[in-house]
Amino acid sequence: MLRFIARRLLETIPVLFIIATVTFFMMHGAPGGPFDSEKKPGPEVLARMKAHYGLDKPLFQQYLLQMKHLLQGDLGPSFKYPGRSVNEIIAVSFPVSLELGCEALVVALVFGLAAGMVASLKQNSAWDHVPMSLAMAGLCVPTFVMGPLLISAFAIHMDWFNAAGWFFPRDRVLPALTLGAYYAAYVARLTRGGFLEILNQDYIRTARAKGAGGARILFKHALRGGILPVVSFLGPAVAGLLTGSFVVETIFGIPGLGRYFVMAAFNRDYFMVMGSVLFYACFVVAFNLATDIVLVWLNPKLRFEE
Amino acid sequence: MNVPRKLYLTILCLTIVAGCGKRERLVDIGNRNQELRINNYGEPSSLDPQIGIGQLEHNVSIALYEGLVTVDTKDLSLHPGAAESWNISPDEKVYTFHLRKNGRWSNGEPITARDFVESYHRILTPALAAQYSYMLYPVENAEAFNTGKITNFDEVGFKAPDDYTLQVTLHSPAPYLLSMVIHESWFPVPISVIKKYGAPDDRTNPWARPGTCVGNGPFVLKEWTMNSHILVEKNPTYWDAQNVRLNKIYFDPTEDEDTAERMFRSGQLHGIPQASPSKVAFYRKNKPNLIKVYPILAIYFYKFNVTRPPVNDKRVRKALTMAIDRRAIADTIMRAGEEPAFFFTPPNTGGYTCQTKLSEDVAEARRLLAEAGYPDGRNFPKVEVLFNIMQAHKAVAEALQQMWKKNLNVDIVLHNEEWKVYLDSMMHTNYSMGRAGWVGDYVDPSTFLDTMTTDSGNNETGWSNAEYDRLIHLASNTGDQAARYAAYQKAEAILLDEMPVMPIYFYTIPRLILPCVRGWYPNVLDTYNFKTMYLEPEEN
Amino acid sequence: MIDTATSPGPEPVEHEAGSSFWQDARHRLWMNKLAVFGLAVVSILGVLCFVSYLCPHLTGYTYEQQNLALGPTPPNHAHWLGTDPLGRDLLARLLYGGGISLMVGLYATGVSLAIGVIYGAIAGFAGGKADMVMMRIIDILYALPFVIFVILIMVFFGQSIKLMFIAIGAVEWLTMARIVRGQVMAIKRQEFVEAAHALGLKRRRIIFRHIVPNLLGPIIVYATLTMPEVILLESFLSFLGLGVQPPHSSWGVLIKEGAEVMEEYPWLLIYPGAVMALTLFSLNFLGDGLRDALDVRGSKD
Amino acid sequence: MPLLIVENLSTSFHTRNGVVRAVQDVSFQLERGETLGIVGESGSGKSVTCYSIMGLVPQPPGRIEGGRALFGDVDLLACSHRQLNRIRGRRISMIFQDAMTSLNPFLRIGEQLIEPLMIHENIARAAAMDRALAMLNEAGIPEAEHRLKMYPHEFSGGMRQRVMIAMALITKPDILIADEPTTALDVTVQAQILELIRKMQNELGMAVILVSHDLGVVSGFCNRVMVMYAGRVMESAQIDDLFYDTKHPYTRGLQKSIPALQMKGEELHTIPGQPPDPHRLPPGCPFAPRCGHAVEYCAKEEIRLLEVAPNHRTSCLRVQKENLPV
Repeated sequence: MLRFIARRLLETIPVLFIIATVTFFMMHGAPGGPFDSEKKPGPEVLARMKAHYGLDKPLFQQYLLQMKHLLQGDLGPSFKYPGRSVNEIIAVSFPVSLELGCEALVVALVFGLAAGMVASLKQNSAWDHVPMSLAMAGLCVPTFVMGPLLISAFAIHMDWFNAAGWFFPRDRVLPALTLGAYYAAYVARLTRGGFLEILNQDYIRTARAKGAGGARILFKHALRGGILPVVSFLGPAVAGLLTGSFVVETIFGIPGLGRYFVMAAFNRDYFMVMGSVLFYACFVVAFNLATDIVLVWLNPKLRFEE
Repeated sequence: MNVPRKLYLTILCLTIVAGCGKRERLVDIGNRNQELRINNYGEPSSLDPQIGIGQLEHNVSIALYEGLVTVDTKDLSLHPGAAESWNISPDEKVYTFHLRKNGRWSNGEPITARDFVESYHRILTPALAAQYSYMLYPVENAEAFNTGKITNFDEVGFKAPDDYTLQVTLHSPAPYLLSMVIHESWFPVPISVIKKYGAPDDRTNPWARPGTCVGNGPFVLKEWTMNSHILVEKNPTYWDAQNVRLNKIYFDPTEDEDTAERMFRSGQLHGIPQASPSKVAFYRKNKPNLIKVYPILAIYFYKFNVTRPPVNDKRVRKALTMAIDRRAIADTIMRAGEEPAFFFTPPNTGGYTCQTKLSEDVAEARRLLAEAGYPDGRNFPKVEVLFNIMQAHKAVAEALQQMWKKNLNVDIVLHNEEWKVYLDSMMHTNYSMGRAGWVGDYVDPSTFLDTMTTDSGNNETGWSNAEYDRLIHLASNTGDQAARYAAYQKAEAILLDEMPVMPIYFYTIPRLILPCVRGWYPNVLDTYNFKTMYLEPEEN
Repeated sequence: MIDTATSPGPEPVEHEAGSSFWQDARHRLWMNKLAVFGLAVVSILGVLCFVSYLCPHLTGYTYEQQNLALGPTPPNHAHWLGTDPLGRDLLARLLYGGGISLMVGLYATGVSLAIGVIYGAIAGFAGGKADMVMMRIIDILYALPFVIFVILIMVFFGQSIKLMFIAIGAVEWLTMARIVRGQVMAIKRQEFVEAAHALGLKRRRIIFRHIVPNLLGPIIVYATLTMPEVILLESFLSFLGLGVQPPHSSWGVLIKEGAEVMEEYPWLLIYPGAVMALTLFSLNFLGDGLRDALDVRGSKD
Repeated sequence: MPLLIVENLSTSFHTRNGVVRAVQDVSFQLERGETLGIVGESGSGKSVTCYSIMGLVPQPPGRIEGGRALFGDVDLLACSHRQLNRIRGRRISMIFQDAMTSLNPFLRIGEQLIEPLMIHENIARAAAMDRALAMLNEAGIPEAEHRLKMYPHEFSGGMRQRVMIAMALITKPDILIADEPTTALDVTVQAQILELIRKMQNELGMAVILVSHDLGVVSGFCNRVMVMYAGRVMESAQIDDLFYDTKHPYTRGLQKSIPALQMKGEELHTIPGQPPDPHRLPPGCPFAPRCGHAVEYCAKEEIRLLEVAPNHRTSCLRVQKENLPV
């Protein structure tokens, strides 16, 4: 197992290297530069700004330089926010996205697993159709519609929450619901499918024959196998959840990392783009690895094969 | 697996239950404690007034720093700021500012004329690459120093004969100098503090952060969480602290105007600087006491690439310009009381209003188009309108496209581009028609008309007119206000005849603001005077 | 749970004959009311949108025809679904936008299918080192934040519909490739393929004659389920403003614009939102139905 | 009083393609310590009969249409889930054909073994594990202690079935229902497993219902046999009576197709034709279309299981009416 993890981690290095390279050249290839603005700075000013960040050097030299800095763990300065480093921005904004992501994940798992399990147990009844229709709705309504709708209903008409912001515990509720809804819907569908398959297995019949009750069958016998598809889905999904959502963070005014992903690209904040892409990639790699480990842990057959 | 889930569930439930209780609106708390909460468009890039440029940085800077001269937002009259008084030499080339003896930095140090000179030294240092250094260019040798032509700052026209006297020498008279001095590029910065955190000419010097930021304004920086809030608190060392009534100001960086409007509605903000057109229409109709619409020094216009056919033909440009209905765009699309623009400089800019006026005349437009070789729009080549991604730009472009189609029978193609791509295309005049906007930096026609000179980086149209350049140069080197404005009139007439630009409307600010915010006045610079502002809810 | 010994249904017999497998699948699909409903909705909408895309005057208004004086009006006799702030007929824009959205969905799915199937089939069939390298590449692409990826593509090459579906397709093919590879690996080991090998058939022939037909089930199902995702992605791009060029409309553009004015002019959100949701619902139902009918397991990876 | 009395059990499945009457009007009794064999081809309803008694028929699509299954004074077909769960796995246990899929691949063997104890008895985990260990030893599994920590896929087929038996018997039930326990196993292993069941039966004194399609297996093992066809009981008798005084043509057919009972060189006997489509059972005797003795009324009259000799029942109309020798 340890060797497996070590090997996967080693494989990560070239993956990250390639991602960094692709990002670098794509970013520099895009039209427009970080210091373009509607009010043109004078040519001397522009030249000096570029020189300050080393953007006057030949592209390949810039690439080598940035790679060197990346190896040292230095993601570089932000162009958009002079005086702040990319490391600092990520350090400040990531915890916010992480918290929101965790809460959304809880929403997704609680609602998704519950709905999916109930639906699979009561297949083809109202208990199946109603939650699954809701889940489908969750998949079909874009987040940027869901968010404003929830705000309108619960923050403005009911006046239970603030319309946006990230200051008080209750500010978490609406964003977590908005962000979690899509994942809850997905989890619900996968859970239902997974459990339906498992509940048809012979060993569930064995468990029944042993006199096991509904809860015992569900949690002891069906859960492990039933959530396998959910786990496979959640691996990459969690990476996306925890690193923030542009739409939700924009609509709810949340100071998270998700906005920087998109805004950095729009601002041509080269180092910020590189930093956030690599950060995200690390997350994806880590969660894919974690998923594989969890899958092996859940499924002893895989363990045997390793 | 089960335990944390239960825990979270409990927390979630508790939060929801807590959420259902009666919520005290943040603005009510603010009203009680004199804490102002305002939306500020977006996240400031830097609170170093020499680095952070733009309206939203300005709004925070004016709370933290005070220039030599301040402006009364009620009538834009000039008042003493860090300088108690000033006098101007008869040839209008030497300005002498007398600083307050009781002026203090927020760390308690006295403010001296030396501080100002060092500040100006810093902003003009080439390595700092300060974008607004040109605001100091009327000063003798400032431009030369900034562009590296001279390296000795003693040659620049800033002198401090003693601790409380600042002498500014100009290369030629500039009657509008004081309106530039109120700009934040003229604010003093605490060089001794800046040096503690790095080189003063390093633009990434992180001194302007909570705990280390030192200013001379009515407020001091307390908290700054990116994309969350900036909190400034009353500065006890400020010379006029007893007249400052607000205790705290929260600047909310929400960029999305719909989100900001919802925050305003749910009582989280006292005011937001703008709302979407449909919201503006709603407020103007249903809640007129919450919305203030007022013009600012800004124009919305289209640029023509005069090097690219068919808009290289003046007649085509004129035809396109004449065939649109500006009133309809202002009233049905923008809907915030925008004034249709029939000339380039906003009316009454420092007393200047252009005498020449564009006309809208579809028949004449058709005639011109036919004359240019496209009778009834026949053979008119494919022309693109370039604009950056934004709902309002899109709506305007779509409306114009239909007007041109209807009135001239020409097919214009719309092309929107992401902001930086758009800027890049504009900069390289890689467009036929392009959306543009310009916000004046100070109250003088020069801030608009200077942009269209041949060597202005903001021209971008490929248009060049020697007479125009001559008139602008003439105007900026004469101290005689009447002669200057006469030159500007002539220049603008040329501009409107040659038509490298197509004015559409003059911007307004549709600001949503609660009536409990007192001492706030709308003005064309859209600037605040936090000193005079306070909160007083109506009794009911 | 009826063990097979006790319920000798007709299925096992029919499985043996290839053509009746499809007949049987069609029968099962036909019995699934939701899937039939989905198919019906998608077909009707598709035809409507397509027709109005071809002849824009169908509703009496074109998608771009404005009436500034009219402005936004709620649904009424002249404009069945109301008008937008520029006085354009929402129904016309909705149908035209539907044409574009569905087209983006179809083409992008097509692109993702083309890349995914070929890539996955080659990887699965080649096996060994080549397979490992190819799957590694997919892992790398998975780790790229695709939002930035799509934004960069749209920014880099300018915004056009063609580009949009290529960009989206280029992002969506990864999962398809994985599924196809898995299927190929599984099928490859089955006897009929080994028999073909033994008969000395050429590789390419084996791939296209024997493996590809057996892949059709999962591919059809996954394609049906990819389309709604693509349409949703298009709406996200529209949210960022990277959608189709104005004055064209798409469902994403309409919903984005509608969401901004949902309190003042709710019909501008309700109708496009409802139609898009209905379409996505239908496609999902259809996909689920196809999955059951074609008995495809784990097609969601 | 019999341990289990099943009366007129009818179970059907309501599918999209129509109603399948899987079990119709099945009655039998099981005495304490007795071994009952249920024999029939695939689809004859023998397994569904057992599932119905155990409450394992999935509902829907399955439905118990009628009848009673009295275990003591509890009707297993009508009692609450709670009541049923107190009986299943404690008083009545069941083992299945495919031990591979019937064991939970995600749980350790030990965990699964002790489950009946954990459910039905107030017992500490450690004590339950000790019992499980003892049970595995009884079931002839070597290195039992080590095996407790292993997963099902690490066992061979025969070993798995031994585990199943140990698991079923760990609560010392009154009845063990064995649903084709040896079908999936090698012949040598088959015998071992049957031997194990017999051994355990002797030790615990329980009754066994052995379901099999193989009359040969049943004949060597059971006291009494019930032959089923198309959901109905064809004949039910003591094992000797069934062989030497056969009262149903179908039973005769089955006997002839036991390879071991045939002469060398003789062609292997098969019953001509196919079992009827369960959706469209023919009227009258379901076996009539394949029966060499069928006459006109066989295909018309409703069949009933009647006692034609002491403890010997048949549903063959001709035997009932004409005492036809088969």
